Amino acid sequence: MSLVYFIAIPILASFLTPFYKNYLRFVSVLVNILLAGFAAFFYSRLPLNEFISLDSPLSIIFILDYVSFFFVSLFIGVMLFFSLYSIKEKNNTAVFVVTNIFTSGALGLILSADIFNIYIFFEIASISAYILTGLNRDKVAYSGAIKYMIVGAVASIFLLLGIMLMYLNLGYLTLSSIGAGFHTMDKGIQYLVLLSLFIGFGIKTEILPLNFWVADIYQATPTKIAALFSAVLSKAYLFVFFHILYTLKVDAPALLFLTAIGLLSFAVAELSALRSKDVKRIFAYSTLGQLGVLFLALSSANVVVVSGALFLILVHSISKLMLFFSLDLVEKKMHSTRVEAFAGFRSAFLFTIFAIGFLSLLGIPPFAGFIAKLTILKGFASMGAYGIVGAILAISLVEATYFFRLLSANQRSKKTAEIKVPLLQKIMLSLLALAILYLGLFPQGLLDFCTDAAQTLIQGVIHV
Amino acid sequence: MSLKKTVGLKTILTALLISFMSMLLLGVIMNAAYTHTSLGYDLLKINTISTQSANAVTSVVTYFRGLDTLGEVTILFLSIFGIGIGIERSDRMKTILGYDSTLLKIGTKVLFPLIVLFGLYIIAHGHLSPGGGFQGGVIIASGFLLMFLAYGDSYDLDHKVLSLFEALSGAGFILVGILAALAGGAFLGNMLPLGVLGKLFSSGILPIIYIFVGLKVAAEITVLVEYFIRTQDARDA
Amino acid sequence: MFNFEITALGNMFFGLTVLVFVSLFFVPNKHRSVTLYSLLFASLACIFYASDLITLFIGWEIMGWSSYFLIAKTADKQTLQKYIVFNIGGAFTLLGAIILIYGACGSFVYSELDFSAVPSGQVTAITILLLLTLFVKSGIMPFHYWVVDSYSQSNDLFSAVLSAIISKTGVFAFILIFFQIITVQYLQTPILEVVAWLGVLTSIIATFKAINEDEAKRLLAYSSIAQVGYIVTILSIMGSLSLEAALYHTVIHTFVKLLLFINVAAIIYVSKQHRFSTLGGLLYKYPLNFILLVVGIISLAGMPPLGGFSSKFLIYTALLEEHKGLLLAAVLFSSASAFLYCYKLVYGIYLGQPTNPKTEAYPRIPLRFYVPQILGAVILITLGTIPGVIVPMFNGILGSVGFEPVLYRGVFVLGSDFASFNGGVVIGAFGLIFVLILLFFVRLKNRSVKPKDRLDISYCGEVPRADVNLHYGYGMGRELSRIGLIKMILSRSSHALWQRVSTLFGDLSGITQKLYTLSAQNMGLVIFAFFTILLYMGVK
Amino acid sequence: MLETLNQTTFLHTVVAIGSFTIFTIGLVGVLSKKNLFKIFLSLSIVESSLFLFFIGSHFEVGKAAPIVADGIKLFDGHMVDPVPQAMILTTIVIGVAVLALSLTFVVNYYRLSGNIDIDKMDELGEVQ
Repeated sequence: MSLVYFIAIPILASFLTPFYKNYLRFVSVLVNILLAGFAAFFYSRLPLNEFISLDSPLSIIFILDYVSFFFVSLFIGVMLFFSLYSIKEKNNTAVFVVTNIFTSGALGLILSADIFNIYIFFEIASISAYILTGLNRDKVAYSGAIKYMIVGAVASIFLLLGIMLMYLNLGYLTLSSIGAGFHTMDKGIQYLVLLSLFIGFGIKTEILPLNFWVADIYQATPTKIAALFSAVLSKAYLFVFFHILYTLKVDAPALLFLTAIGLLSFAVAELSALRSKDVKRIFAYSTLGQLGVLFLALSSANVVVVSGALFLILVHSISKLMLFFSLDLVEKKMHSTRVEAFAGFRSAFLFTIFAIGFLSLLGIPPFAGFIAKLTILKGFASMGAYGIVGAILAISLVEATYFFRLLSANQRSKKTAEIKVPLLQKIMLSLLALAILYLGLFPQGLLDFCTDAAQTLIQGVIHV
Repeated sequence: MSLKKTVGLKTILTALLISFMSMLLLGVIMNAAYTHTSLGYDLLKINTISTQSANAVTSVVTYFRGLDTLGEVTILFLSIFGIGIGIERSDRMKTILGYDSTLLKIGTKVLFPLIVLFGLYIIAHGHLSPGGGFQGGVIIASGFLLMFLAYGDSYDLDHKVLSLFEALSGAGFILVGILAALAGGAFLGNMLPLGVLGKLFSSGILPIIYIFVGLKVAAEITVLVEYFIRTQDARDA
Repeated sequence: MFNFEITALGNMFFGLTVLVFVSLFFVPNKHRSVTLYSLLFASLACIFYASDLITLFIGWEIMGWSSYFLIAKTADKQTLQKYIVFNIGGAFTLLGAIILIYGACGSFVYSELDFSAVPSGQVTAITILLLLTLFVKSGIMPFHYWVVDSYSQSNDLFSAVLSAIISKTGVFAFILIFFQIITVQYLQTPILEVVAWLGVLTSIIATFKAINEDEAKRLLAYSSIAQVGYIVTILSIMGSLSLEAALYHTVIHTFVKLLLFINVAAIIYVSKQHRFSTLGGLLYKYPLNFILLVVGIISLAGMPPLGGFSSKFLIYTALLEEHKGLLLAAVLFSSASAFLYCYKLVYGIYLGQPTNPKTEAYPRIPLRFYVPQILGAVILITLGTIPGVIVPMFNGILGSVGFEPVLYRGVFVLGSDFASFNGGVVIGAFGLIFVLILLFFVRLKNRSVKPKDRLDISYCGEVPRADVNLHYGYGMGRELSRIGLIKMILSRSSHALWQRVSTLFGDLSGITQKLYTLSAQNMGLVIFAFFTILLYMGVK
Repeated sequence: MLETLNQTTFLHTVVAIGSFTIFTIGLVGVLSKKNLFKIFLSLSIVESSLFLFFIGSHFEVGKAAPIVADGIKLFDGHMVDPVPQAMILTTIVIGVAVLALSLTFVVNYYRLSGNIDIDKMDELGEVQ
């Protein structure tokens, strides 16, 4: 068994599209099931690494340790869910061609421990995202895609600059050798490399001064695809960034800077959502806010906080899938994602799903978001960082304001349309809601795994 | 016209900012000490033993860092696919660049097979001399470009064949990699005899991969050329 | 997570919850939602029987959002927004306090928390955060902004739950955390003084607001705020007698509010009228309801001989014993003023003449409305007669939180060494006087003249015009605002403050939103400028 | 004089200054041109400048291309590092792909909206 199958098989499925043009959706489901099987196969063999093509550390290295396994299984789960959820959409071959490659791009980002290889997967994931943004083929979509491409190109320029500088000064590309040699470099170069990586990945992980494009992109993207951006894409970049950061063993002031940026990002994003009148943009802002929390939690270098952040990543992905997919159903019926449209639908099922999603994102028990938030706060308390605890709670209150405004808008407005949710969608969405409830009530198993994963992440890349 | 009107204050400020940034960047970069031990030199040392390829760049591209190349081929495929989604095929499609010249038509008829042959040569000798899959692929595509330019709308590509080429060459790359993994080695590892340095049939898996890459690139770039040269004229819309 | 423990304190509060829920189960309810009510019930059990702070918090939050969805069935958007923002905010301060406690003591379990090594600054922070939570839940000013609207706009039956039980969770948490977990010795006295005064001020202000109120349920809501204000004041004395007084008042207030809210709910159910100005003259139509209301308001005003007196007596005694003369005066003032709004309830609904011409057509009150009312009345009368009967239970609670038990001298006697009274004697004396007065009136009845129509009030020396609505209760309390101090109290409102906060955040949001609509090119400029600044700072 | 010109460090300096000049020119184009085509072409220029810098920085005086031919029989330290060349080869193809895709988007956008000015793209934003 090879780790490359995680990447090669979805790409293969997309390459061979002409042979099963109209059945690609089934193939995608099969591919994702196959990948889930691989993940299950590797679970008992953790942690492991694999040299690609040349059996020596000089070649590209893939690493599957606890933390990358966490992300790999999360992404496969999300993509499997996505492909099952849209299995009835017959005329959507294009989406599946791109999402398959998108999957392999995201998985490659997680698995690869070679900085240039990471750049390649970074590009694969980004380009699939550009295409997915332009998928609606109207003015709005192309406008979004163009904006995305300009900003994305800037990000890849910075990443490329960082990689080039590292290769120029160190001569190696694997994360572990870069980590070993990083502190032997000239101080200025060290700083420049870190800065380029921060800007390159910061744009993609949607961190404060670099995230002003995000809401527009989410608005332009088809709603279901926006769920993938929120649940998979930004998480993949986030992981890679911190994987590299912890491998490079950056010093405390740099981490503190990231913490501050994360907190600021959280605050500004949640504040912006307060007066927004478009539900899709509100969800985008909420994603930005949660990414801010993740950023500040992941940069703490504390096992408890990081494990909470990993838990939050899972919960946030599930919640955002739920919310965006439900919003998609609303959008199909009401032909708009504005708050007025959101207020006008009648469906007890969808309302429940929205309520559970919101409560979970807010970190309100008994839903899983609470466990994540509690773990993060507990960790900060044990570090003595009470200011951060207070700030997170205060900003969460702002978040609560707009989420409950949406709920009460729907409850107390005149209903103009009744939404009948198809059975398949109903089952799939209920599954997500149950998962959130289950994780909220019985989090221990996952928390233990997250703790292992957090330890691996903070340690940085070490070859097995 | 005053300078302010032609250039604008914002542009000047932007230029100042960027120049300042470049200056800072240069200042930092000039300080750096370039390394003399690197991955590349290590790979050079083992190149003969592990690939028997005369062109070290080819070894790196197709073998040592074959996965990067797979990713790159994927990106190429993805972009062309994305372009294909965006461009609607309709009857109003026409070649927007075309020269109606008999001389060109006849010359092209003679040149086209030669160009394709040359492209194939470049691809096949990627492991022996400068060149390889990308270069050869683009040369082949340039042959098709010539055909489009010469024959205009009367030249028709068989899209079925083209997409089959696209699919099979890409899939072939991955399947070779998987076969290598199944044969017991690493993904994209060498499973064939290496042969003797300098011979056409040498270097094991390398030429095979480069052939797939070359065909893939040729097919993709041809499609790209067709998309761009034969679109609904933007001015019509 | 989810560790439970049966405690005397929990038993008491949970017992009250069970009684209220069971009795309310009989009342007809248009918006009955079994899921949400059972969720609420479970969350209350979770709060009262928790043995670690996280379980408490989980119960607290579930209580918050399940009651949100219950209120959402009837309330308008703004009320809902107020309710949820304040309650979630309160819950988050609770979470903040819990996290602080965890940071200081390293555990969530009650029995493992030890504050001996915690720096006093941290204890102060914890105390303030917790107090914020309790203030929000119990509606202490200025955090009462959400209370009145939510009480008045929620479903009639759920208002009773809100007032009788949910406002008490704040009291419960106060006792649990300050008395049992942190314990008196580590608390800061100045903070408690402030709390005591906040409580009593709240009760005074709320009392006057209630007097000025025209809507029955809003009046009861203000009254609820005022009563919980007393409880908070007396709790902040932190003595064993004061704890007993607080517990006693909690029990009394629970049943008083259960009785009164359902009483008013019954009237609203039959008449569809919420305002005193459209009610009146219902005495002969609903005499039983009237009698139950009288039982309720006598207790609410804290007059002898019913249960309300017993608890007020204990409150006064506790204040006196601790030599809190000023506080006592304030409590007495507020308590005496409370009589005015109690009177309004009687007059506005039952006395005077019906202002609504359809009064005759009102249907009978369904018998099921009487179940909780009679339960409340029976308990109030019992506690008036044998006030000492629950003292042993309170002593159990006092013992469990580490306090000296108070003196117990049989079921009839309540009080301390300092002062005590015999419930049997009091009720006997009042009963005797009541019977005498009743007899007097029965004798007088034959000699009284029945008015012929609503304009026939010639005894007043003034004949109103036909278009004047004659209603004694209408506009009552307006004249109060001529008094300088009271006018000031009434004209001030925290509305403006919270409105300003909300506008401020709205404006900030508008500003930050502008950032998120930058064009790609300006976005690029931002990125490069940011990079340049960081680079410059780093290189320099 | 010619000796100085033929030194590796000098060449590296020239490459660095030259490529960062192109870098600046490209970036100014990206940030101040209004035409979407010009913006994407400028981005392409910026990328090219980085390629130039990277490849140029790995050239050392006296070293040959990493190919065995014409008298060079062995792979050893007398050849330049092949990895940057392979990396740039890969990156160039990526750049081409991205450029093609972005230009297609621009063409499509122009076809639908008749607008090619970046300042007039107002399809997205907060609804009022």
